[in-house]
This record gives sequence, C-alpha cells and structure tokens, in this order.
Amino acid sequence: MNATFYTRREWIALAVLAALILIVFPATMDVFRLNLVGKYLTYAFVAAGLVLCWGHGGILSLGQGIFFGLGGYCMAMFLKLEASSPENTAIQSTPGIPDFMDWNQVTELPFWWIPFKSFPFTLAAVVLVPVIFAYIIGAAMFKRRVGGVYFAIITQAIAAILTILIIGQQGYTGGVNGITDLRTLLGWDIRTDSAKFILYFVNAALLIVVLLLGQAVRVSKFGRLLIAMRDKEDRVRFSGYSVADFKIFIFCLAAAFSAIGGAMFTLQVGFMSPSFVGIVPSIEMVIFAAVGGRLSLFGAVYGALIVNWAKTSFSESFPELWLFAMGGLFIAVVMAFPNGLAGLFRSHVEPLLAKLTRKSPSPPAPDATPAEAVKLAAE
Amino acid sequence: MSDDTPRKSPIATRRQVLAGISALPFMGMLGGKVNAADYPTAEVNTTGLAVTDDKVTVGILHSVTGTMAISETGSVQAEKLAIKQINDMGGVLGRQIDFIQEDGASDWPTFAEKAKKLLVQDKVASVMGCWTSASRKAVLPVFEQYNGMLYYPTFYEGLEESPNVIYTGQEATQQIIAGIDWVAQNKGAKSFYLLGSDYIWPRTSNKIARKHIDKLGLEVVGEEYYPLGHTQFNSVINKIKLRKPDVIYAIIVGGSNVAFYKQLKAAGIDMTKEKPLLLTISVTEDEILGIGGENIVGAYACMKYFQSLPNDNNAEFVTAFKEMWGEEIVIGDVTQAAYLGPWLWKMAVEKAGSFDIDKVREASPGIEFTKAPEGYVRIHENHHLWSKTRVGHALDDGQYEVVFETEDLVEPDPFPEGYQ
Amino acid sequence: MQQANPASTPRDFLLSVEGLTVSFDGFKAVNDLSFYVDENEIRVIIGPNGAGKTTVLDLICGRTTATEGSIRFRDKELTRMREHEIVHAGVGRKFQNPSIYEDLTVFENLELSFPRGRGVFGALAFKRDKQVIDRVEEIAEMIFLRDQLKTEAAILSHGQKQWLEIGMLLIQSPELLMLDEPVAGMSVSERVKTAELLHQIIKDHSVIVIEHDMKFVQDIAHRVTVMHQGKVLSEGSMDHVQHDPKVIEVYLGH
Amino acid sequence: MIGDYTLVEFSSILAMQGFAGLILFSVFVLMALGLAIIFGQMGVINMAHGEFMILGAYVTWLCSHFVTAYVPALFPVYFFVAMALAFLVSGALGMLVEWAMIRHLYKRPLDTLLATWGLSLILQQLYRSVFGAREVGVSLPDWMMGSIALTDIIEVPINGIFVMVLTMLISLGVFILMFRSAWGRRVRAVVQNRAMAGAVGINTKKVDRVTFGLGCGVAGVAGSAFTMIGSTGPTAGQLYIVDTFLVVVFGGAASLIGTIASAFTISQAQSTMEFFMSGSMAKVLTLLTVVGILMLRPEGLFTLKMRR
Repeated sequence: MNATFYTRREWIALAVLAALILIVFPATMDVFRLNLVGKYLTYAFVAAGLVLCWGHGGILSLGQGIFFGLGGYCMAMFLKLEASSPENTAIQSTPGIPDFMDWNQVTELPFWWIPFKSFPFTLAAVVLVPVIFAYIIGAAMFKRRVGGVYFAIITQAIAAILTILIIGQQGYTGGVNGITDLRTLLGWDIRTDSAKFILYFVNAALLIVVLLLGQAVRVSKFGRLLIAMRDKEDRVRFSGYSVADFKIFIFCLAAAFSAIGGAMFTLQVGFMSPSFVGIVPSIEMVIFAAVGGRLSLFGAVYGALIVNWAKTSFSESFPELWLFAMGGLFIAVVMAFPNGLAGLFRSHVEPLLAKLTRKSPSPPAPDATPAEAVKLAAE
Repeated sequence: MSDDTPRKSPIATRRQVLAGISALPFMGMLGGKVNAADYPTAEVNTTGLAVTDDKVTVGILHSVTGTMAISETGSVQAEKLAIKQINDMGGVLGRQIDFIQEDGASDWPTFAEKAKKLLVQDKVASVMGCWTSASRKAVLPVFEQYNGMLYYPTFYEGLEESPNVIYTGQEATQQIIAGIDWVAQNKGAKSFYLLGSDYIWPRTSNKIARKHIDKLGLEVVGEEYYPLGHTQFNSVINKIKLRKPDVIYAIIVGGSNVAFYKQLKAAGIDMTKEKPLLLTISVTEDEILGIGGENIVGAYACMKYFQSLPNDNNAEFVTAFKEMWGEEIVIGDVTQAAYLGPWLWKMAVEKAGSFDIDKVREASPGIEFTKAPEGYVRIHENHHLWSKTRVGHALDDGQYEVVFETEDLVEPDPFPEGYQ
Repeated sequence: MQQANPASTPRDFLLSVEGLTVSFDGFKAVNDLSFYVDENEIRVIIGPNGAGKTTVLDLICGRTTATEGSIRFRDKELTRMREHEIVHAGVGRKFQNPSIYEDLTVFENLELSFPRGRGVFGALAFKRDKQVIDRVEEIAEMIFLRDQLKTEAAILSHGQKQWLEIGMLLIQSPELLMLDEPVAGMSVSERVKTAELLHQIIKDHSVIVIEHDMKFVQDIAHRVTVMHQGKVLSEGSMDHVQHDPKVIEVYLGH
Repeated sequence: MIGDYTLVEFSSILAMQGFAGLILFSVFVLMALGLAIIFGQMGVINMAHGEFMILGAYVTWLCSHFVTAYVPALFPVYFFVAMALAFLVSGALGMLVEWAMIRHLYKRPLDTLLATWGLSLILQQLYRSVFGAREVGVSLPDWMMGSIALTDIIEVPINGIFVMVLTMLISLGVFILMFRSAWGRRVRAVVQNRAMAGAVGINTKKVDRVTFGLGCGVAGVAGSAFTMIGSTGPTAGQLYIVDTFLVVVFGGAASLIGTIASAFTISQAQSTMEFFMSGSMAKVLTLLTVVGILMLRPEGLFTLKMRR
C-alpha cells in the first residue's frame, strides 16, 4: 500500500499534455511556430517550479528570473566560447575571446569563464550555480524566518541588483546586450531548422521529466508537508520538522527547474540577456503559474503556453491593448479565479466530462481535455 | 493593422495630408512613375518575399510599449511618413508598400521573436526597426540567418558591419570626433568630464572620446556611469563642481536625462555661461520634450541632424511630418535617420531592379539620397552612411540652433583604428 | 526517537525549569520561574489571563527564547535547542487554537506527524507502509476518529480538531505532552471523553496542561501550578492550591 | 582625493555632498511614506505605487499647461495648487482601487502584490494612451529652478530645499494624523485588532479605504514634487519601485519612524559611496548592504520585539 504516485485522472492529464507537446504541436506547426512554442515551454519550467514553491509551499519568489537567467547565462557562456574560436574572431585585437570582451578592452579570458570551455562542467553549472545561489538566499532568509511579503520583496531587490551588476560589468557579461550570436553546440549548428526541431523535442522531453519530478515531490510526504507548512507553519515545526530546510530545498528545486528552462531558452533562442533577470519577467513568470493554477503542475504548462501565445498574437494585432489585457488578466486571476485554469477545469469541465462518461461507457477522447482548457482560456 | 492614418493629428485630415504630400517635389525625383508591369514579379522577386504584382510588404519593428516606447515612437512615425510619401509617388517598382508593424515591447527577446516572425512568416522585403543596440544585437543573428535587410536608425557605438543591416544613423566616431574637435578649437576646451548611462553605447562612445581627447593632448578629469533609469545626480554634479572641467561630456539616455538636466540646472550650473560647457551626443529634440527647453538651454549637442537645419529638403520634411503627426511634434536625429530607411531601400531596390535581398545589398553601396532632410547622404561600402556632423546649441524653446557643420561628409568608420 | 536513557538520570525529574525569565522590551512575561515535572505526571498550570502560562509552554518548546534561566529535559538543555530538535528530544506541544492542517485528511494529518522521514530526503523517500498505517489507525482509535480517517480536517467539529491535534502529538510518542487548553470549546460529553483520553495517555507520557475549566482540572490533575504575573504563586495538589489564601486573593479578588 | 584641492574647496564639497544626501533622503521619504502607510498599516503591497506617483506628476503637468494657457499670471504659484490636486486625484483613484479590488484581498497579502502589479500595467498603458508614449516636460516657475549661492562653491538648489521642506511638512502631517488625531487612533486600532475595532464601533471598511487613499494621495504629492527632479513618462513609475520597497522594508514595515530612519541611512550611504565610486557600483553596493542587513535582521531596523 503506497501513496499513489498518480491518480488515473493525473495519468490522463500527463498523457494528454505529452501528446500535445510531443505529437500535436510538432505535427501541426512549422519550425518557426514550433520554436516559439519551445520558447514558451522554457517558461513552463519556471512556472512549474513556482507551483511547487509558491502554490504548495507558499513561498512567493519574485526573483525566479535570477535562476532562469543564471542557467541561461551558464549555457550562453559555453556557447559563446565555442563561437569565439580564434579563427572566428581573427579580426579582434585579442582573437579567441568573446567579441564583447574585446570591445571592452578585456584582453584575457576572465578566470571564471575558463571552466565554461568544458561542456560537462557547463551542464553541471547550469543547475548547480543557480541552486547554490538559491541555497545561499534561502538559507539566509528561511533560517531567520523571513517569509511572505518580505521574501518576495527581497528576492525582487536581489533581481534588481543582479541586473545592475550584469549590465555594469559588460566587459565580462556582455552588458545590457547580453551574450548574443551563439552558433554551435559541440560543433552542431543550433541555428538550423533541423536543430531547432531537435531542440524542441529535447526541451519538451526535459519538461516532462521535470513535471514527473515535480509530481514525485508533490505526492510524496514532502508535498503534503509543503501544504501543511503553508497552512500551519508552527504546527509542522512542532511536529519535529526543520521548516527552514524544507523551504530551502523546495526553493532550490524551483531554482533548478528555472535554470534548466533558462539553459534551454538560450539554446533555442540563441542568446541570453539581462532582461530576463529583472523584476518584470520574474513577475510575469508568477502570472504564468497563477493563470495555469498555482496548485497544478500541468496547469503551469498551459498557463505559460496560453499567456505567451496570447501575448504574441494579441500584440501582433493590438500592441497597445495588450497591456490592458495582461493587467486585467493579473487582476482577474487573483480576484475571480485564484486557482487558475486548473481550478476552472476542475469546477466546470470535469463535472461535464463525468456526465459524458456516465452516459457513454467509453472514456472520452483524451485530447478533449486540453482543447477545452485552451478554449476556456481563449474566451 | 496597417494603421497608417495619423493618430495624433488634430489638425490634418487624411485628405489634407495627401494633398500636402502630393504637392511635394519628390515626384519627379527618380524620373516619374514606374510601371509595375515592366518588372514582372517573377523576375524581381526570386526568393519568395512578400511581393505581388501591385504590393510589397515591409516590416516596422519598434517598441510601442514599455520603457523604450518613449524614444521609438518618433522612428515609427518617420517610417510611416516615408512609406506614405513613397506610395504617393507610385511606390517601389510600381508596387505600393504595405507594412506590418510589430511591437518589440522594449524587450530584446521579443525583438528577436518578432524579427523572425517578420522574416520567416511574413517574408517582408525589408525591415525598418530597432532602436537600442541591445535590440539590434538580438535581431542580428536572425537577419543574418534568414537573410533579411534591416534599416537601423539610431546613432550607435559601431563595432559592427553586418551585410544584413544598413545603418542610417551615425556610428560613434562620426558623431564624436567632430564634436570634440569643435569644442577644442572653438571653445578652448582643455579638460573633459565624461558621463554616461551604464551600457555599451555610452561606454564605447566615451572610450572613443577619451582616445581622441588624449590624441589632442587634452585631459579627461573624470568618467562615470549610472544605471539606466537612475534619477539622482547630485553626487556627480558635486564631483563635477570639484573637478571644474571645461566640458561635461554627457551620454545619458532615457528618463535619467530629465533628472540629470533638471538637477544640473538646480545646482546652479548655468549652461549658457559655458563654464563648464555641456556637450552631449544623446539628447535630441525628442528628449528635450521631456527635459523642458528651459532646463537645457545653452547646452551643445553633436549629431547629424537637427530639426532647425536650414535647407529646403528639411523644410519640406518638417512640414510633411507635422501635417501627418501634428503641429506639436518635434523631430530628432534618430527620427530623421529612420525616415531615410524606406527611401534608401526604395532606391536600392530600383537600382537593383529587384527586391531580392542579395541584389539590394549589392546595389546599396554608393546609393545617394540627395533629398535627405539632413542634406545629402551616401551609403558607404560598410553599410553606414557618409554624413555631415553638426553641433547644435540648445535654445529655450526646445530646438537647437546649428552652430557648426563639418565641411565634408564624414566617413563612417565602425572599426576605428586607434580608438579601440 | 526515544532518546530517553533512564539509567543515566536515575530518579530525576523529567523536566526541570529553573530561574526562567523572559522579557519583552522590559516587560517580564515570565519572571524567575521554577518548577519540576515528574514522569507520568499530569501537571496543570492555571492562572488568570496574562499570567504567562502560554509563554511558559512557548519557552519550553523553543518558540520563544528565554532571556535567562534553564529548562532541562532529561539531560538536555532545551533553551539552546531549535524547535524541531526539542520535538525530537521528546516534547510535544498542542496550541491553544486547534492547529491542524485543514486541507489534508485526518489520516494525512496523523501521518505527517509520524516520527519517520523528518529530514528533507527522508520526507521524499517516505513510504506509507504497514507500520505507518497501523500506527495511524491505532492513534485514530484512541482519539475517537477511527471512522473519520478519510475526512478532510477542515470539516471536523471543534472538539474533534482538538483531539486530532492531540493525536498528532501522540503519534510522535513524546515523553512530555504540553496541552494548551485542550477542552476549550468542547461540549460536556466531549470533555468527559477528553479526560478519559488524558488518563489513558499518562500511562506512558507526562503531561503539562493549561486549563481554565476547574472541574476538568480537578478531574485530571495530579499537581497544580498556579501562575500569577510570570511567577509561581502556589503549587501542590488541587486541594492544596484551592485553599491557598494567595490563590484565593488573586482569583476571587478583592 | 584631497590632494589636488584646497581645504576650503574640499570642505565645501563635503558640505554640498551632505546636502545632496539630505535631498536624496527627502526624496526617499517622500517616495516611501505613502507606501509605508499602505504597507505598514494595512499589510497591502501596492506594486502600483510608482504609477500613483506618476499620476501626480501628470496632474502637475496638466495644471502647468492649463495655467500657462488661461491664467499665466498665476504660473509662479500654480505648483501648490497642482500638488493639492495631485493629492486629491491620486487619493481618489486610490480609494476607488481599494473599493474595487484591494478590500477583497486583505486576507491574501501576496495576492495584492499580483493584482496591483496588474493594475500598474493597466495604468502605464492608460497614461501612454492618454498622454502619449513620449515623456512630457513639466515647466516649473523660475523661482523653483535656481540655486542660492552660499559661497563660491556651495550652491544650494532651491528645488532641493523645496523637496526637503515639503517632506518635512508631509511627514509632520502624516504623524499628526496618525498619532495625534482621533482618526489616526482608529487606524491604529484597526491595524492592531480588526475584529475588536469593528466591535467597538469603528467603521473598519471606511478606515481601510481612507488609509489606502491617504497613502496613494501622498504618493501623488511625491510624484508632483518629483517633476522638479525627474522625468514624467508612462513607465517612469517603475524606476522607483525597488528603492521604495527596500526603504520601507528596511525600516521595519510597521513603523513610520523606521521608514524615515531607513531612508536616512540608505540615502547617506548611497550618496557617500557615489562620491567615491561610480554611480553603478555605489547603487549595487548600497542595495547589497541593505539586502545583507535584511538577511541578518529580517524584521528591519526598527521593530518592537513582540510577544506572540
């Protein structure tokens, strides 16, 4: 007798999601759109982390962009070094270093860039650098019981500091432009359509893995403890748990998710810039989670997809109305449906489905569910 | 979409605009109307761009939302004006220009996404767009990969020479060297205080300025950078007072400008006394709108275009611009440079007799635009423009009075030897 | 979890509080307080509002840090330990208002308090095995909630919530239970059942109870400590304190 | 640094720098006071605080236009009217927002953060649609823009003095309102125990609304004053938000005195550092120090140790 990893409903939801992003999207979209969806899905990593950390754990971080950015920068550093071979950069005064360093009279690769010549190191750093950073922040704050609003504001300030630092140290970081013009990964040109296609699948598969991981945490005793902590932190503490350790862990986990998203972003989009580290994207990522449903991992994916899809198409036609729509969405999601799409789905669509299933013995076509969800959001 | 009707024009109705424009002497500029039938689509468009028998689509890619909308609005307006004028003259190779406008939303990744959309989905024949270096850097790989053509209007730091970009603004040396020479010769400036917002353009520009100041045997007494959006400049103003430079060389951008000049004035530095003298390369008439003319009167700006430029081309341009966008509007350097984009593209297309990007690129160097509001420009082999550099003296009505202009066109030199 | 090693502390008090003082900005909520609790004793602390009763429990369980004094539990100095370590040492605490996880079921509430997998990775690896289920069911039986295991805790009655919280303490098998007003808001029949429960509990636990209900106190108390203005006013059997003139003075007033 | 200068010069600069710090301090207090009222007293995180400030700035701009066009004679003093109007307009919008949105969210402070962020997006776009994407220049009476020369080097900007005096007056006003008036007692009663305050006949809803309105109104006045030293554009409000929140949190959220003390500390630290290093680094170091201290002392500088 084990805690069930997934209920049947969740298995269906996972299957539907996997079918959607692994089969339906690639089958129906051209590479350009698919690449866009791939970009949106990288935000879903962040949103999934936020579902765990904010929805379940009650820890609202307004600095998830930090981790997304750090992960992305780690990957970008590796790609940039590869793109800056002495042959490619022969016109520079110092060939062999990234172009922006050369523009800033940096004549030698800074020591902390050197390890990023190694791909295994980079892969490790993508996850570890943000996690260590998250650990430091988390340990300092949670051990001292900083929580709620204070935590949100401090993470926001850290995001602001990091942005200023990255922009200010442009000789080492590429400054406000970010690290651009990334070309190959271990000799494989990531700019081609076929590469984008493959990267999309890598990204989608990683997302599924992350969701499975997240789900594993969610259904474990850890997951129940998170909810317990959110409701009655003291009770958990006096049941013999070190609340700080749990918070640090979930914060680090969310950071790791974000970082993977960031690295995949860099690979798919071809650059990384400090505009991801700042406050605005960090808050936007919270809204992805909120729209999807702050308690639902799958909802987070739909949230990221739908908000971004809406942003893209809405801003193509009515760029000026987009901010009204986005602002309205924030307010509506908070005031009218705090459990987001997942909540709406549960309260409106599922009873409907249940009715349908009762009428006809055969189960409904699985892809009816997300389609409903999408329709629901589009309305 | 296609919102080419003026949004902020309480005065001009559409008909008046058309009337005003058709009265312009642009008509005969390139020898009358071109018939589209002489240029069959199959021949002028071999790469599948959005060109039909009577229409060609271009993209406009600027921020209309977010923090950069403040600056980029003028560029959008100028590009729409140019497109309208070209269409009224009969279009390009007999085809009317249609445009798709995308919002970069002051966010670099969005610029990249939209650029890709314009090139891959909409197959636009060219893109007028971007403002900040960061947005250009973000879209550059996209343009190079999908072989698009970008007309980039902003004065910028140089260090770039892409086959897929025509830089219609000045690169840093064009803008900087003439100005520093001028203050050194005419104002007897010996010492400089370099000040800028903290990102690549001010830093690179100051680097070039510093090298040039060194070359002239003059002195830099301070160099400072503040984060974008910074609003408190009292400390640096104190430092300036302490060091007593002859020239404050300011490259502050965005909202910080307003704060800086207001605080400078409030601190008792009267720029009209020219002690110290203030020379900027970042404040166009657009920025003065926010700063307030009375707060910057007496400052000098060094760039290639001022609204007050006394020549016939400019008079026509300013009139047309105001008719389309309203009497209140001001026109800054970048706005004028943005206006050049569609024209330069049209001329390159017509020289090449084709919309194909490769042919347009081949045709571009050497193209002259004699009707440019700034006077005369020519595209250099390196895709930048030969242009004159001018020094303007800020008046209290928010305009500049042109007090100096280089005799010859200044050669663009994006990778200046000895300045790196 | 059972760290007790009776051999090392032969016939000692289970809990010794000595010279305990805590001040909030000069106000001494607990002032030089000392008392001792034996094994398997039910100790009731009574006293008027603001006497510092709850603060004493807060101090013992580490929620508040003492300004001075010592709290020894077995051979451990609690004042220097963090909350969860104190719990691990064998002290359980029930709050004044029922503090349970409303979003979870009764079963899950109890399961979360089961003393295994208390570390981060332990919690991740935790399996709901037979041992857990048996123990949860056993405790549920004790706290009269055997039939409500699958119920969401939010919809329990107030009294049932109190029991659930006591159950959550019991499943930790602490040596010392501290209950802050366990019968507050309970019906008469629930009170009787609770008293019954407490008597069952002390078979292998010591208990400190804060309570106002004198009838209930009389029912359960071995010894009573009366607090007033952060100090012990009187201590002894119920009978003793009831007749202590100082107590009468404070309680019945002037 | 002293080497090249005479003692007189150096000491003058020190004095000026001290004064610059004081101006920065006043600016911080002005920015943070409205937020401190809302956040400290009500626990609501108003991410649209900057937009309320900019509303005040736009009101001032409209006033300056109106006055120049119709009653140019009053131009030298219009600013005072503009500030009063800014207070009223921002305050009214604040009360409207409280009624429509905030009052439903008192139990979910983190959600007020998201909702007010949404509000800030809407307001930004609203400003852009109404006033245009470009910045607007608020013209100010000449007497406000000059400086008083005390010695050859020491020059005191008048707008700096103006901001300082204004800050003092507003702080004083808020203090009297909060700590000496019957209304302030009601606010504090509601903060401390909402249910009890309601039970003794305080109209808690009204208190909430007025408090929120007051905070927004003060933000409006701040925005109005900032037209003297900063820019007025649709997105200018965002420039202030991080600084403002840090000042409030650093001061210990529930304490107005703390807010003022923290504004003083941060401003002095920043302006001192700005003198010795580049502005960017000074900013980073200041923020880092503040965050560092907050990590060590999360309750902020000035909070009473509370009995739970």
